Order: sequence, then C-alpha cells, then structure tokens
Amino acid sequence: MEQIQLTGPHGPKPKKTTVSRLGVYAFLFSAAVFFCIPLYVMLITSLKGMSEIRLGELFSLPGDPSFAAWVKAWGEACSGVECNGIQTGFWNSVKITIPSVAISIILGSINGYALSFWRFKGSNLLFGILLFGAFVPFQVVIFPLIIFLREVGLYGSLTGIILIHTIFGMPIMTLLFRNYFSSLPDELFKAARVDGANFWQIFFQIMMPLSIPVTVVAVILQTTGIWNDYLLGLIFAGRENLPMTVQLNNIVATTFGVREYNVNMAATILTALVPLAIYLLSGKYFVRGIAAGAVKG
Amino acid sequence: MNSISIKELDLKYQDAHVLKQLNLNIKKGEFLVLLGSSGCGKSTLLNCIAGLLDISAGQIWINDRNVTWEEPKDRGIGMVFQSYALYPQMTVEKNLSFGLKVKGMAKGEIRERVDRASKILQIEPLLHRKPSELSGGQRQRVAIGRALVRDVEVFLFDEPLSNLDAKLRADLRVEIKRLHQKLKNTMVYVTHDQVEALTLADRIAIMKNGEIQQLSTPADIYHKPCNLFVAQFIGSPSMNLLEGRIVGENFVYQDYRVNLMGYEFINQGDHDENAFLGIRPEHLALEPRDGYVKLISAKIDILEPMGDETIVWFDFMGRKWSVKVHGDHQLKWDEDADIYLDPKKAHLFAKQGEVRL
Amino acid sequence: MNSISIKELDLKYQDAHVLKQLNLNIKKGEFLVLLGSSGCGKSTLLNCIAGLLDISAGQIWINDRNVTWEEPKDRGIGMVFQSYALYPQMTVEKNLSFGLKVKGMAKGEIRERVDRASKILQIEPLLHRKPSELSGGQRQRVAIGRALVRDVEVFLFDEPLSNLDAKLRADLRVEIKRLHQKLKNTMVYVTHDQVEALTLADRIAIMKNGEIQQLSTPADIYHKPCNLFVAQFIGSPSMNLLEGRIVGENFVYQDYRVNLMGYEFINQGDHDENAFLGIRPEHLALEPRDGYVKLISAKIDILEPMGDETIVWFDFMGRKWSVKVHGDHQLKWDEDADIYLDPKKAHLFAKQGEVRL
Amino acid sequence: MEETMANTAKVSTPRRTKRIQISSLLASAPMAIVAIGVFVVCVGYSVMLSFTKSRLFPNFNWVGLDQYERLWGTSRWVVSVENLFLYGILFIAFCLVSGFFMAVFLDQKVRFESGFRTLFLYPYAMSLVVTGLVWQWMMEPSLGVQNVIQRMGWESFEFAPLVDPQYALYGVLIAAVWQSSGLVMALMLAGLRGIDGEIWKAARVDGIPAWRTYLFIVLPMMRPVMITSVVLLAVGVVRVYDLIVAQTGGGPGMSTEMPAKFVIDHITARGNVGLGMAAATMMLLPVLLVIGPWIYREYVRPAKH
Amino acid sequence: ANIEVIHWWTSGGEQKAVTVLAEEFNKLGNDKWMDTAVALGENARALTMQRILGGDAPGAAQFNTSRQFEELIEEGLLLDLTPVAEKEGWTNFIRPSSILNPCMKDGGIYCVPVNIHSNQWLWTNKKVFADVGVKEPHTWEEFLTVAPKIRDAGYIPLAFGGQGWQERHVFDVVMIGVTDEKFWNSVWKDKDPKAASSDKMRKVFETFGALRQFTDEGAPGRNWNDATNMVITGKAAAQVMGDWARGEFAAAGKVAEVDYGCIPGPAKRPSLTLGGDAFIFPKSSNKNLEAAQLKLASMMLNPTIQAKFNNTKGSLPVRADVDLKVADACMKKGLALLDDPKATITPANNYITEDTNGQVQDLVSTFWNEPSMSVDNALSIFKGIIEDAE
Ligand SMILES: Nc1ncnc2c1ncn2[C@@H]1O[C@H](COP(=O)(O)OP(=O)(O)OP(=O)(O)O)[C@@H](O)[C@H]1O
Ligand SMILES: Nc1ncnc2c1ncn2[C@@H]1O[C@H](COP(=O)(O)OP(=O)(O)OP(=O)(O)O)[C@@H](O)[C@H]1O
Ligand SMILES: [Mg+2]
Ligand SMILES: [Mg+2]
Repeated sequence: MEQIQLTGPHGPKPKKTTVSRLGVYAFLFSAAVFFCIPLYVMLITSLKGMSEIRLGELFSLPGDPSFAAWVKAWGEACSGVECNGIQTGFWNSVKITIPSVAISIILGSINGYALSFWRFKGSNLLFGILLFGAFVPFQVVIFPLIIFLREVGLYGSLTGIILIHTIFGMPIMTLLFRNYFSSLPDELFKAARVDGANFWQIFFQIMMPLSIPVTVVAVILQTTGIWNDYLLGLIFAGRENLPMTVQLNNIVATTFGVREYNVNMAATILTALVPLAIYLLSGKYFVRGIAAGAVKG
Repeated sequence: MNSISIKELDLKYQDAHVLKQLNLNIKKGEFLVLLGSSGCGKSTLLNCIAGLLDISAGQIWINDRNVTWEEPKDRGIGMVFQSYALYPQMTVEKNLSFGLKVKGMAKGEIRERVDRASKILQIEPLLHRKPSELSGGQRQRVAIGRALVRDVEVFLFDEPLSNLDAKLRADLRVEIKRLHQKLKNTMVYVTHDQVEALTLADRIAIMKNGEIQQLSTPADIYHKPCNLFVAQFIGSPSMNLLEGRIVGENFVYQDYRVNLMGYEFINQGDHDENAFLGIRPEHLALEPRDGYVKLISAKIDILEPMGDETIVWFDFMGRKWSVKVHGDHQLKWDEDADIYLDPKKAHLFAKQGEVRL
Repeated sequence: MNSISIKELDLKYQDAHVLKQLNLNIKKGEFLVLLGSSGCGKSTLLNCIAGLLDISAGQIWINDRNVTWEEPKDRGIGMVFQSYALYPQMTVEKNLSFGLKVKGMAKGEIRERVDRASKILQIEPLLHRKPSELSGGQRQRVAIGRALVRDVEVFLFDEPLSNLDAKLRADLRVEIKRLHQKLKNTMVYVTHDQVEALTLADRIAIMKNGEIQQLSTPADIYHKPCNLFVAQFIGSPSMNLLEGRIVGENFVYQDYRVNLMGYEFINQGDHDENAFLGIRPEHLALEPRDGYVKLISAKIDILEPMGDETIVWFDFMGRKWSVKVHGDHQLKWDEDADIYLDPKKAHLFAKQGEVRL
Repeated sequence: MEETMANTAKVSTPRRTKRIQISSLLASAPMAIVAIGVFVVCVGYSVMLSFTKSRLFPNFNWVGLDQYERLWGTSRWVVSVENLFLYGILFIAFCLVSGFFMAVFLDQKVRFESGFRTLFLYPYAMSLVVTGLVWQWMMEPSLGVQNVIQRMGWESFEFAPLVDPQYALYGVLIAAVWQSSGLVMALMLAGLRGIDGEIWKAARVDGIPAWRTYLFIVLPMMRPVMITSVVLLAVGVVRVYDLIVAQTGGGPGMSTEMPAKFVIDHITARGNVGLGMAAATMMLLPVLLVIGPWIYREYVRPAKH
Repeated sequence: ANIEVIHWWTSGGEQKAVTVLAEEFNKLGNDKWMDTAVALGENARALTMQRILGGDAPGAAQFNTSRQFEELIEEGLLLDLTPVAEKEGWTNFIRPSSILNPCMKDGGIYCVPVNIHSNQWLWTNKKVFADVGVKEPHTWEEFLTVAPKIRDAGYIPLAFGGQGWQERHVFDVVMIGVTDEKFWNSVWKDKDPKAASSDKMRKVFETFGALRQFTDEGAPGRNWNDATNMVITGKAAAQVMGDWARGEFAAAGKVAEVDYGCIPGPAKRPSLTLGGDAFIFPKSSNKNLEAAQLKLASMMLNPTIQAKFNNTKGSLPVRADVDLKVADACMKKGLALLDDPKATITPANNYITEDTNGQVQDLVSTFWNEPSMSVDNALSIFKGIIEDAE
C-alpha cells in the first residue's frame, strides 16, 4: 500500500509537560509528604534510644538505629505484673476481631438483603432506627448493655464482646449492604424466585457471591474499627480476652510513670500492622468496592 | 380451555392504582402479546401472573388452578426478563440447572433437561462460559433456556428483546416464534415494539393505563382497531388522521368531501356526527388506482427511503401525513404530489368517545 | 469542497488496532452515516474527528483547516451523545448556555442563540426544567440544542437515538432529517440501525473492523452492495443466499439452473466461477410475475405478519429464506409454495473475495 | 360501578395481602432486636437515668430536670457544645474539600496512583489514640515542626496550635483531617469513576475547562457520595473522644473539650451518671433533629422504584 | 482461690512495686494473684465499677484514698475487713489517721491503704539558682520575688505541665502555702461558702494566677515528667510536683540536695497533704475467695512487705515501724514531716466527691488558661461549687 506523504500536523499530538501537569504532581507529592510525616516520625523515634529522644530532635535520623524498642514492645514491655509486651493481647485481638468482623458482616449483609428484597411492614422504620443507632455514642448505652449481658450471663466473655461489636457494627454494615443490594437488578431476584429458590438459597447462592466488592469494604471498615477498639474490649471482653490495645495503652499511657517513647512508637506501629496489611492487600478492591456499595443512594 | 385466567385483578401501589379490575383469559398454547406504551402496567400484570407481586384484589388461575396465593415456583411458569437476569457468577450450565437443583431433582434428570434445552436453543458450546462471556443474543437464549428446563406450561416474557440491537432482535424474534411452534406452550409476551407484537402474537392485548383496550388477533388489531388509541398506536408511521364530519355517505372536512362507499360501518344506518377519518400510510397512493379517490395535492416535506419502500411526508392541514410508496418511486423533495386514498381501507372514529364507527 | 477530510487515519489502543489507514472525505452540507455492527470502530472514528481521542497517525481536516492537533472546542464541531450527557443539575437553559458562558460570550448573544435553538427544536417550554424532568425524546432534543447553540459547521451524532423506544425513534429520526434540511450543516451520524442509516443519509459509510467497506448513497448501498458483507448487512430480513456456480448465462446449483439474463455484471464477458447468488426478500414472489423465473417450491416454515406486509420463511437447502409478500396474502403455515425470483434484481458475488460480480 | 362491585364480590379477595416467608422475618430478627432492644430500649433507659440522681451506679432517685439545669449551667458543657459545632463543621468541610481534591488529582491518570491512594488512606488504619499522640509531638513548640523550621533559619515561624487555647481546636482538626480525609478521597474517587464518560466528552466539546467541569458539573453529580461521606464523618464527629484524650486531654483549659468526653468523664471518673446521661441525651437531640429527618426522607419513606 | 487485682500501676517503677505484692502473695501458697493492669487511674477505676455492675467483680481493686469508692461501701458491695483490722490493730499502727479515714464508714473498715505520697514539693535545680544568684524560695511570696530574676537570666522559673490534674495540683499547693490548715478544712471539710469567697481565697487565686507569667509557652498539654526533665536539664529552675518526681531525678543520676533541692510545700510552716493508694475487696459469695481476699489485705500491711513495696515504689509506708533503705535526703525530709501530726493535712478529695473535685479542676484549669477570667468571677464560681458540694 502506498503511503501518502502528509504535511503539516499529523499523528498524535506532541505531548508537552504542561504547568498543570506539574501542578498535579506537586500537589500529590506535597499531600503525600503531609501524610507521611507522622509515620516517619513514628518510625525513626522507634529506632532511637531514649537518650537520643530526650534531645528533642524529632525529625533527625537515629544516630544509632536499634530495634531494641521493637523487641521490647513486642515481647518484653511490662503492663503491670506481666512483662510479655503486646504479643499477649495479639491472639486475643485476633480471637475477637475475626468472629466479630465475620458475624457483623454476615448479619449486616442479611439485613441489607432482607431490606432490599424482602420488605415487610415496618422494615424501613427498623432500618431508620438502626441508622440512627450509628450516631449514638456507645457510652450512652453502656450501662444498660452491661446489665443486659450480666442478665444473660455473657458479661466478661468472648461471646459477649463479639456480640457487642456486632451490635455496634450493624448500622453501618446494614447501610453498606442495603445500598449495594438495592443497586442490583430486581430482576435477578425475581428470576431466582421463579426458579424456586427460597430466602436463604437466594442469599447464599445468588447474592453473596455477587457482593465480594462491598464485602471487601466491609472487612476493611470493621477490621479497622474492631482491631483498634480499646474501650469495649476492656469493659466487655473479660480478663482472659483483653485485646492488644489494652496492652498498648498500658505501655503508652501513664500519669505518674516514666514514658518510653521509642517503645510507645514501636508498639503503636506493631498494633497498626494488621489493618495496614489488610489495606495493602485489598488495594484496588477497596475503591472498587466503595463504588459498588457506598456510593449509590 | 384456559391456560391462564385473570379475574377482576386489581393492583395498587401506595399512591397509584396500576391495574384496574382487569379480566383476561389466555387459551392453552396461545401466544399472547401484551402491548402498550411505557408505564401502562404490562410488567406489573406479568409479575402478578408470575406471583412476584402481591395483588390487591382478584384471582389468578393457571391451568384451572387458583394460584392466587401460590409461590412463583409452584405456579408452573417460567419467566424471561428484559435484562436477562442471568446469575453472573454461574456458568451457563449452572444457570440452567440452578432451579432444578434447588428443587432437589436427581442429577441425571437435570443433565437430561439441560441437554435438551441447550440443544433446542443451540447453546451447547456455551455451557461452560459465564454470562459475561456471552453476546447479547446468547445471553437471551440462556435466559429462555432457564425457563425451558423447568418444563412449564406457561412462559412469561418481559420485553426479552428490547436490550438487543435491531438486527439481532429480528433474528431472535423468528427464533422465539419457531420455539413456540415447536413447544406449543402458552406464552405471554410483554413488549412495546409493535413489530414484535404483530409478528409473534396469536392475540394481542393492547393496554393503556392499566386497562386492556383491545384483545384480538394481529390482523384485527391492524385492520379493525376498536378505537382511536389502538389505531394510532399500531402501525409505523402512525395512521394519518383527518378531523371532520360524516354526512350520509360522505366524510366532509372543510370544502372537501370523501365518498365513503365501501366502508363497513359497525352500526348500519344513517350517520351524521363529528368524526375522525384515519388512513394508514400504505393505503394511500401517489398515483390514481382502482377504487381510490383523490384526497388532495400537497408538497413533499421529507423523503425517507428505506430500501424496498419510501415514506413520503406531507404537511397537510397542520398535521404530518405520511404515504408509503415503493422504493423504486422517483420523487423529489419540495415537489407537489397528488394523494389518493382507498375508502374501503379507511377507519372512522367518533369524535365523542373515539370509538370505531 | 470537503467539510471533513480524514487522511490515513490510524488509531491503536495498547492491544488493538482499531482504525486502519482510513481515508474519508465528507462534503459540505452532507449527511454522512457511519453504519456498522457493534465494535467496528464507529464511535472511535467519530471521537477522532471530534478530537476526543489522540490518533496514532494521519491527519484530520475540517473546513480545510488541519485540526489534527487542535482541541475539540476549536474544531468547529458540535457533538450529540448516546446517553445525552446533559449536565444533570443544570436547567435546560443552563445546559445550552454553559459552554457559551465559559467562552465569555456576551449575555445578549447567548440569549439570542439559546432562543433560536430552542425555537428550532421546540423546547421553549422546557427551558427551566432539569434533565431529570424531561422525557427521553426531550432530552435528546436538548442534547442536539447544545450542539446547535455553538453555531458550528459540523455536527457529530453518536447513536443519538438508540436509547429511545421504537416509536420515539421513528419520530425523532424525521425531526433530525428535517433539521438537516433546514440547517444544511455537515452531519456525521453513527448508528447500527440500518433503517436510520437508509432514511437519513446522503451517503452511508459501512464499516467493518475499522475499515470502510462501501461509501455510497443509500440507494446504491441497497441496490448495488459492493460485497457480500454489505449485502448481508443491509436489508431486513437479510438478503437470501444461494451458493453455486456461474456457467455462462446461468447460475447453477445442484440440479437447478437460473437464467441470469438481465443481470448487469460489473465486468462484461464470460464468467465461469464459484459464486453466491443473493436476492432480497422483496424481490422474491410466491406467484408467477412478469420477468420472474421460478426457483423452487418449498414448505412454509414461519409466517411473520407485520400489518401491511408479511414475511414468509422457508427452509431452503439448509438456509432460512425469507420472502416479503403483501399483508393481504392468505397463506398457511406448513403449506407448500412456489418461489419466483427476478434475476435483474439479483446480486452475484464471487466466492473468492466475496466481491460483487 | 355499583354493578361491577356486586360482581366482584364473587371473586374472593386475598386475605393475606403479603406473602412473607418465615425465614425473612427470622433473618430480620437480629436487626429488629438490635434496633429496638439496643437503640430504643437501651437509649430510653439511659434517657431515664438523666432524670435521676445516679452517681457511680444507675439508680432511680428521681430529681426531675435538675441534671439538665446543672448541665446548662456548667461552662464546660457549654464550651464543649460550641467546640463540637465548630469542630464538626470544619472537620466535615475540610475532609470533603481535601478528599475531593485528592480524588480529582488522582483522577488525572497519574503514575503511581495506587501508591498515592494507599498513602492517603493509611492513616485511617491507625487508631485515634496513636494519631493524637504523634500529632501532639509534632505540634509541640520545642520538639516539633516549629522547632525544626525555626532552626532551619525561619525564626519567626510559629506552629504550635495546641499550646494556645485559641488555636488548640485547629490542632486537633489537623490530626482528625489527616486521619479521615483518605477515606473521603476513596469515596470520592469511586464516585468520579462512576460518572458517565460521555459527560466528560460533552464538556470538552463545549470547551469547558477541566476545573470548571469538576466544580460545576461533576461535583453536583456526586451527591450520593457526598451524603455517604458526610454520614460517615458525622458519625465520627459525634463520637469524637479518643483523639481529644490522646492529643490534648481537653486542654488547654476547656478549649478542646467535647461533649462525648464530658459524658464519659462524668459516667466514669467523676461518678455522676445522672449528669452524664443528661449530657448524652442532649447529644442525641441534634442527631434526632438533623439526622432523623434525613434518615426518614432518604430511607424510611421511599418505596423502591 | 485465685484473686484478680485491678490496678493502674503500669509504668516502670510502679510495675516493679506491684510485682513485689504479686510475688509475695503467690509465695503464701494456694492462691494466685491474677494481674489486670489498666493504664490511667480513671480507666482502671471505671473498669472496676463496670465489672462490679456486670457481676464480674475483681477480687481486689486499686483506688485512691478518697471518697471514690464511698458509694460502693454504701451499697454494701465491699467486703468488711473490720474483723482482721481489729485483730491486727490497723488503727493503731497506720499513720497518719487521715490515710485510713476514707476506708472507714460507720465503724467498719473497707479498704487497705498501702502507701503514702506527699504532694507539696518544690523541686529545684541548684545550679540554676546558683547561676542566677538567688536563694531558693521557701514561700510563694519569695518565689514571686525571685522568679522575675530567674526569667531575666534566661531560665524558665517554673516548669509547668498544663494538664488538668497538674494545674489542680499546683493550685492545691498554692492554697496550702498561702493559707493554713484551718482555712483548708473550712473550705473542703466544712464546705463553708463564706470561706470559699473570702479574701484568703482571693489571695490563693491571685497567687496562682501570678504564676502563669513564669511558665513557658510549651506548657499546655505537657506531661509532668517532661516538665521534670526541664528542671533536670537546667532549662527550668523549679517544678511543683509530688514526691514521685524524685524517681526522675534519680534515674537521671542526680543527687538530692546536691544537684537538686526539694522544698516541702513552699509555705511559712511547711505541711504536706498525703494521698495514697488503697485496695478494696468486692464482696463475693465464694468463701475461698473471701479467705484469699482477707489474706491479701493482711499481707499488704505486713511490715516487711510494706518495706519492700514502698522501697521499690519510692513512696512512704503507711506504718512507722518500717525500715526505708532507699530514703535519701528529700525522703527523709518528708518522713520527718510525716511524724509531725500538725504538719499533715487531709487532702481535699477525702472530703469532696469526685464530681465536686472535677468541677474544681475544671474551674482551676479554665482560670489558669484564660488570663482574661477575673478573680471575682473565679471566686463566685468557686463559691457556687463549694455550696453545692456534698
Ligand atoms: N414499586 C412501585 N411503586 C409505585 N409505583 C410503581 C412501582 N412499580 C411500578 N410502578 C408504576 O406502575 C406503573 C406500571 O409500571 P410497569 O412497570 O408495569 O410499566 P410497563 O408497562 O412495564 O412499562 P415499561 O414498558 O416501561 O416496562 C408505572 O406507572 C409505574 O410508575
Ligand atoms: N479505551 C479502549 N481501550 C481499548 N480498546 C478499546 C477502547 N475503546 C474501544 N476499544 C475497542 O475498539 C473497538 C471499537 O470501539 P468503538 O467504541 O469505536 O465501537 P463502535 O463501533 O462504536 O461500537 P458500538 O456500536 O458498540 O458503539 C472495539 O473493539 C473496542 O473493544
Ligand atoms: Mg416493563
Ligand atoms: Mg459506539
């Protein structure tokens, strides 16, 4: 095929690095710096010795980096009589977080599903109340809840704390799933009913497999919340199940004692690792999931 | 024998009365099309038959059984949806077998039915794909297959072709028709596309605001619309209309009069009333023919060539008139042309009540 | 004089070569329709013209100006989208005026233009509504209005009607045609609906896999398709096909032979090669006519009554054949019928290369 | 009409107007129990306590509105409420604005998009206790940013909001925005990605500059995202406690006191449950007044289309 | 039975001290100490309350010797320790009596005080004073005269931690310093509104307010140990803090009365308010647990254990017959005052509820941080608080 010789502008428009493009990156990088500084401070502080910290050079790199604080935070720092660092609470946190996240998501998704496809009289009102519950500071209902759990014999047990997390997670989880399921075509549900699937079959075989994106968001929100929870765990979990944040707090917070900032920071980062890992792993699913669940009215 | 029988069906939403005391009998093996413009209640009616909506009053009988309170699955119906509503995470095979498995049917039997359905619909090579890997037409076929495997007496279709492009729509239309001739099930088919309705239906029910306007064969609906709404709704382009008065044997408008000799009035006798005269574009001609009378001459406004035929548009007494002529006709825009009409093919509607005269 | 001129246009996505060395000249005031099946690159081509996509090679000229590197707003084009793409929170008036305001046009001038456009499109009563309060057809008109106020030479339409229902589509089609006759702008119109293409276009460009197959008037495309693809693509139902051999004056298949007297070969002279014979449904008849030759007799498979005409389907040598007959024809399913064809209206395509003979 | 009515009488009307599957009621039971049991009964119980003289433990010595009288006579409470309003409005506004900007800039087909996204989002994984502590350091005049910049030569640089009662609340605000704006960014980004591509094309053809397109066309289209963001943020605002305790302890003076802290201090350390619950009840009021109508309009009333 | 103990001793020295108690208890055999440490007193106390409400009370829990647990006694939720106390004669050897008073209600004894901390100390950096060339102040008047000189010399006169409790702490120290025990008691014990709005009280507020100008801008939100560190490093001249600050000086290798000075309650007649920690023992139906609780209560007052515990913690024992090995010059000063019944003053929170206490703290904190607040205004609010106090 003969090639016609073209004169004048042809082909793709030459790319120029424009001012606005530079501006975009400038903005993003400065925002990134703003977001990173606290993490940077935490990291370097955790690598310094106390004497170096007392100099007050917040941003200077550690002269003699050492992981001693990390080792101590993980396994040696004392909280009262026991000196096992935050690792003691780690497994408790896992024991609390996994079932709490799972159950609250399961219940939230069932609620959302029922609210989207199986309305009954008053279901919207129930949902309204539940949503209102999202705004109730939980301290407000702490006394009645303690009394309630005492009466059913669950106060101070693993089951009790899981129940509590489930209760407080339910509003937002329900909202998330309800919005997501409402965005699915009604016809899918109708088709399944014509096929003879019942309430649970439709839920487990049709709806659940479709809700992976929102589930990712739900897992992230709930894990972050429950893993970082201190107060509820302390009050409801019972002595045997105190979560990691209790140890973290014992290390970090003190009125009259001496503060070991490097250990504090190491403990802090260690505690945040689990939610951070989930963020990194879920990556793009998070945004995608939000698009699927949270955004639609 | 009626396959579906709907008695005094009422359906209200909080604020809207969507179906009003609707009665409808559908014969066994019949292909009934529900036709109407958007929002007239077609889907609502279909969902009531399927048991997907709770009705406000009335009864629904399927195969001489009162199913008013039955679950959709127990009504002996299969349904095909506009958006296909395939289960996105399941393969085609799973999509087809899901309902059967839920029912607890034996594996062998499921296999057999899926095989048969996929053979009928020629989707055997697709059985292991997921819906997202199918084209629109293939998806539609799978959706039909899902109803097919259930081995039901009654098929319900809710605008099954309206998401497809024109060509595919035409192809699948023929396939559905063929399927009906093969299976001989009762089929209720919702559409707002009159071509589908006319080509597929044994009978068409034309709906407007939740009420059935006319229930009849396609030919009847086309050639003997019972009122002005039906007359205008069916046919493309729409029927041309002229407002005037019937005086004895003539239709009079302004200074013109058209001899109505040959028109079959429903009520014999003398007529003298205000009326509309309607005439379909294909019953007008631009050259004198046997039995045609000249109406007027007018200037050609627009030409729409469609290959085998051409639609010629005129501005006539403030209304757009269209005439269908053969595609070989040599016409030019802005020219004057004479319009002739065949009075036997005309339609007359009373101005009062807009019913056919 | 060319209004748009596309030279050696190439467009590649990372993995796909969508447009291939495409050349196209569109005359001033011409209504050009780009027709092709889904994914063939129509929208891509239109977006290249609009400057919404960065091309890989080639040039685009609009009004004899090389606009290859210009911004869309500087190309003197207006564009109408399939999803309308109205700004949802602005009133119709704001939708129309926003672009002008941004440009810094004087208030009075804006007002004038908006008034003119809304008068042309008859959307004056809607000026203060939001898009969500409009019907589909009204939205479409506003979308056109937004292009109109920009007072551009070239209008680009990307499937502007495909979101509408059949009836509305037919109405708006006529309006767009009328608009073109009034404004006399150059219009490039993308569609996959052949009825739209045939009725609207001055010329149609049929595309397949990023290449233009035929660029010609609707009549030419319909009556003299340049290859098998175009022949099959245009016409509904599709052209009927027969595979056989041309031997001298005859087309031979199995034991039959059809006399080709009257067919205009492109290359005169003796032909002796494998070929397809194509014939449109409306050029077949079920009764003997002048100049027609009998093809075969076959059993009626399906009848599709469409009001004024009926499509009769046959199973013929393993292919579905369709014949268009007048709606008054009385035919019955499963009967035998004789099929006659008009050799002058037939089409012949070489088996090799599938081009018209 | 009368006649038809007579005819219809023969055709029985369904008794059960709704066919609800037992399992659907069963499945909604936990929700019903939580909604009513916790958010109605328990809240009601707590409201009742606000009319008692409960000290360390709940009791039912009724004192009428005494607690409310004392509450509104307490300057710390009044200051807390003022703080909450200022903080809440600014917090939500800043998060929305910065989240929107980050989302917009990330939407420019930039390199390392996912890297930036993770960076903006990670603070959300940190507990507020920690966030408060780190920011307290950074805002400490002799240790933090101020010190570093002053030593770099900019002597007059001042950035120590936490030590000044006038600005302390803004110090808290910075930390809070740092923590939450990433989430808003993610929400907004998702919203942006959900917008019809043809809108963009239309705007380009119209010659509307990108920033105006974002501001006047895209932003108003993101109403649902905004609502979701505001809800999530507002939930955090009403409950703000951890951050305050960790970063300022409510000080200097009363300058960063918040209602939630008032409630918690009184039902724990100060052993005055009655007053705490009166304060809690006052907190629920705006929730009911502002959020209630919204919940009703958005979720309770409308039937699914 | 094992006995769960809730306490808030989570920092370095405190942990070692509580470990002494735990180990000694475990040594007694059979029963084990189950440790539940929760940082910050208010959190630990709240937990104890909630656990009691939830029917899952700990075996023992730490409180301050104050009215914090009064309601628990009234509700009959605490184990009555009177039989052991009478048998062992607690009232005879626990001194000063003010430390045991909060444990007593209607003749019964319901808690065990384990240590004493004294609050009124001015810690000074001797080098700074020498450098400026002024004498260490022994009254607040003196402080106010030397402070400007110190400031002019480039030092911070008063290292201050701007947290609510620290502000309140300094306020109390000032109050005792510029008034006397009688006045103190008439305000806190008798809750006399006239005293609360008297000129003496005005003087207290004025003196307290005058201190503002001698602190640095970084004070708000500062932890006490960071403030102490300012004295240690010589950035600041002095700090008002309880005796626990001694540990910081020691940790930095400073020697009492050589590197740093300790001036008891800057006042004409130095006196100390004594606070301390006490353990309560929630009632239980479990007899074994009750036995263990009594055993623990008794053990906590055992002289050897008192010695070991307080030596580790750096606090003063609640009984006199204890050998304090670690006592340095400053601690000896404290012990001497402790032996003088006239020099010990009952702390305010033995007389007022935590609620009132909190109101006072809020007022003090507001007053400190808002120089625009007039003394009149502060006085009238203070009077209102004292009037309403129970
Ligand atoms: N859940 C609902 N609540 C209230 N009104 C409804 C509901 N569903 C449908 N409607 C109303 O009922 C009427 C009939 O709706 P229906 O879906 O049956 O129309 P349709 O004929 O199928 O139209 P289309 O061709 O657009 O599908 C419409 O006016 C619609 O607005
Ligand atoms: N952003 C993209 N990246 C990669 N491939 C693309 C992209 N956009 C379009 N394509 C591909 O380019 C081809 C042409 O697309 P185009 O949208 O032009 O088709 P079309 O003719 O407009 O089809 P339709 O009728 O469905 O609108 C398609 O095969 C499509 O998959
Ligand atoms: Mg419908
Ligand atoms: Mg396209």
